[in-house]
Amino acid sequence: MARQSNEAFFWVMFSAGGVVAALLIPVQLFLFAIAFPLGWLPAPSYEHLMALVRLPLVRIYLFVLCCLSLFHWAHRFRYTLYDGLQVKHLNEIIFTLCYGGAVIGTMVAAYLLWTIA
Amino acid sequence: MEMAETITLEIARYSPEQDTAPHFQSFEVPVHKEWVVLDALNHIKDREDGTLTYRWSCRMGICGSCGMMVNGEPKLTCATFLADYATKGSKIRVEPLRYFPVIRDLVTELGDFLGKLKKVKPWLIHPSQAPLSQGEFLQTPAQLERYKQFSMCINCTLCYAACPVFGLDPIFVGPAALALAQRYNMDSRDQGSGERIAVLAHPDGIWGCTFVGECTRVCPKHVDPAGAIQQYKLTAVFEWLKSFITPKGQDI
Amino acid sequence: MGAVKPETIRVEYAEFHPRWYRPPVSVYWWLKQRQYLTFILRELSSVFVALFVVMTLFQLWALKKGPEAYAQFQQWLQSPLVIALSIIGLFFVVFHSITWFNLTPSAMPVRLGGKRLPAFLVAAPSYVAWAVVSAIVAWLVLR
Amino acid sequence: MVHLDLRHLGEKLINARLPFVRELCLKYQNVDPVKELIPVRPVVHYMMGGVSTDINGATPLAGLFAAGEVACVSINGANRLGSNSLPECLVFGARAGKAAALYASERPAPNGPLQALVLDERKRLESEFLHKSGGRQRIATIRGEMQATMEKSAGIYRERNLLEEGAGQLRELQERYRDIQLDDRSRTFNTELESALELGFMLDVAVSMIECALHRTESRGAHQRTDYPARDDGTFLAHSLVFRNSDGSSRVEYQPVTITRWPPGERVYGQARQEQQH
Repeated sequence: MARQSNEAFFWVMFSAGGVVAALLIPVQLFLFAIAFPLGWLPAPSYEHLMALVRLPLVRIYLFVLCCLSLFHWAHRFRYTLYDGLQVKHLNEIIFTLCYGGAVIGTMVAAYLLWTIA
Repeated sequence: MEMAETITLEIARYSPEQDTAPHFQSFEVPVHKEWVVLDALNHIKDREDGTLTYRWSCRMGICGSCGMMVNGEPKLTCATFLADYATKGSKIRVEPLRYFPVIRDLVTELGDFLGKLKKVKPWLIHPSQAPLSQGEFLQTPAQLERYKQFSMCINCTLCYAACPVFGLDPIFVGPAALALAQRYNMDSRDQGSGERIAVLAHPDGIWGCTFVGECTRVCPKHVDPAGAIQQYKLTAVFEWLKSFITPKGQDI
Repeated sequence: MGAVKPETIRVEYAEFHPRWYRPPVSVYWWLKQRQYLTFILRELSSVFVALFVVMTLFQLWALKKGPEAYAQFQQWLQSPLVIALSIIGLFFVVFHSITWFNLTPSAMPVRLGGKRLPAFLVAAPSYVAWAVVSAIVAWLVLR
Repeated sequence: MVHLDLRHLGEKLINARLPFVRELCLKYQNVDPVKELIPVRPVVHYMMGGVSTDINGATPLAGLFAAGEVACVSINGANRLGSNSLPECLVFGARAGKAAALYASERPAPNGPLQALVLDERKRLESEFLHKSGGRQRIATIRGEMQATMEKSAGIYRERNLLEEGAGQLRELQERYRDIQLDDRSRTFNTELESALELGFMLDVAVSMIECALHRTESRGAHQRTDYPARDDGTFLAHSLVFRNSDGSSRVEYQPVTITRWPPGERVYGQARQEQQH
């Protein structure tokens, strides 16, 4: 049942990431990558953002968002590669690259959020 | 739009004794308001070409044998009217259901599918046989409602012809078989979910499904196999979590 | 437990059972049908989800380095190429949200009194939550 | 053509009370009962009667077992009550399968002479069907005429003249059947060959039905002789068994019905039914 357990775990991470990404990413992407750079809305100051990031709750929030979203990507992208490019025979490499990428990204997020304040 | 009096059917022909690949043959058939694609095929077989080969039986959406690709879409040909395609100059392309090996003309090989059906144990599993005197296993309307939708499947395999996951790797257990397993898992009279989980919660079972959703869209009986599979994924996760708190040896 | 072996692999050729034709599946199968293309685009939205995380990580890194680094980061975000990518990204992540919320009722049916709730009633709370959460995030950032 | 008119009920009532009738009409016949007439006609729903078997599916011919719609175990007299096909399949299918397996396991494998017989039959089928050329009669034409004949002569209401006329037409169709045209020479999924063999059998069954109906000078269940409207339990409380004589002709014999719990009664409706129940 080892493989079943893996799949169940990855699917839970994928689903949780799907929910988090669906609820949170559009607004953040819109604000930080479109509205502020284009001057549609006044961009928050460096100090304001630092004050926010110093709050432990905000740091936990950002960590969860990054981690789950990355696992969401890893799972979906893995299957898209299988199906879209018909490369299921490269299973092991794809598996390692996708989930490995998610793990590394999560570690980077943890490091940055731990050391930022 | 004006309905044409006749329409051209382009039918995929494959004779395993002579051909290495299918080719198309055109037939002109009359269009009547009540004629379905299957009527046109029967018209051709009866009057023009007795070698045209296809499966059919009940002619009313119950037997599930007349599924074919009609203009690239998996359809029950007994419920697909010529008139819906019959504008002037239009053609209807009839092919065997996609992703299956073809035995001849429009006939697909079903051995693999039937094997998968059997694998998910689609019958009521009850540990003890109750004596006849105890009467029937009763069920409330609410209990029936939980699985009724999944029980409407007629095994027409349209959902497999719609499923790219199955098309890319036929090892995938596939929509109808997984939905049928869920039909029994959700039945209050069944206690066999523990016996099915090994086949279902497997990389070639539910975890292979990427929720394309095409199976549900093409299902002529509104079974919603895609929904059944996602619902089972949640169940499988709970079973997986439960395996941490149940003592070892009681593997699910 | 062994894998489910497709029966089609073990073919016995016999007098009454000659060659089966196995139609090949094109590498471009996802271009052959509108619904397939929509599916692949939905799955590819995850790439933009990941790119967003990468952007956020850069943002945190810049914040950590100090005001100058953050100003540089902001400037980078203003370059036309990044703006274009952001707009495409926004399209994809919104597409992800909508498809995700719309598929929820099918994956998690809600039953009340022995009857399944209609799909839109199950999906509606997701959209409400989306709006509320977005408003809170915007308020926190813009305050 | 007879039509059923539901239009006076209106869309609302049809949707509320007859949703499946409307769906059936729309989905398979392209007819909307809200706006159009529904064509109706009697059809054969189930084959009443069949190969006579015992409760293990064994036929009088040793080694031949039958189950399902082809068989007649006679669990309910003339064999048609609602959902009889279900026990037919679930109960007698299983019993026949087990009995056939047991029969085969207890006997030696087919010997030389038997295999030679099988080979002869195969050769006959090949020469008469698979390699047949020059036929002029299409399967569908003969089948269609047979259906029309049976509809007219052996439908719900029957009488001597029509039955005899039908018997004559069937003899003619059997003659024409020898001249059928076959296009398909393939050994793979040959549905034309199947239809041809099936048609021959159907003609045999049709002849048997007419034969029995002619002999049964009474009315009972689905067999209504307008020239003999009364039921005659004295003579005909029995199954008709048709046998083929060595010269190809058929003869009808009778097998008495075993009555267990429910003796046959008269089926009446309305006021008469209420009176019968009291």
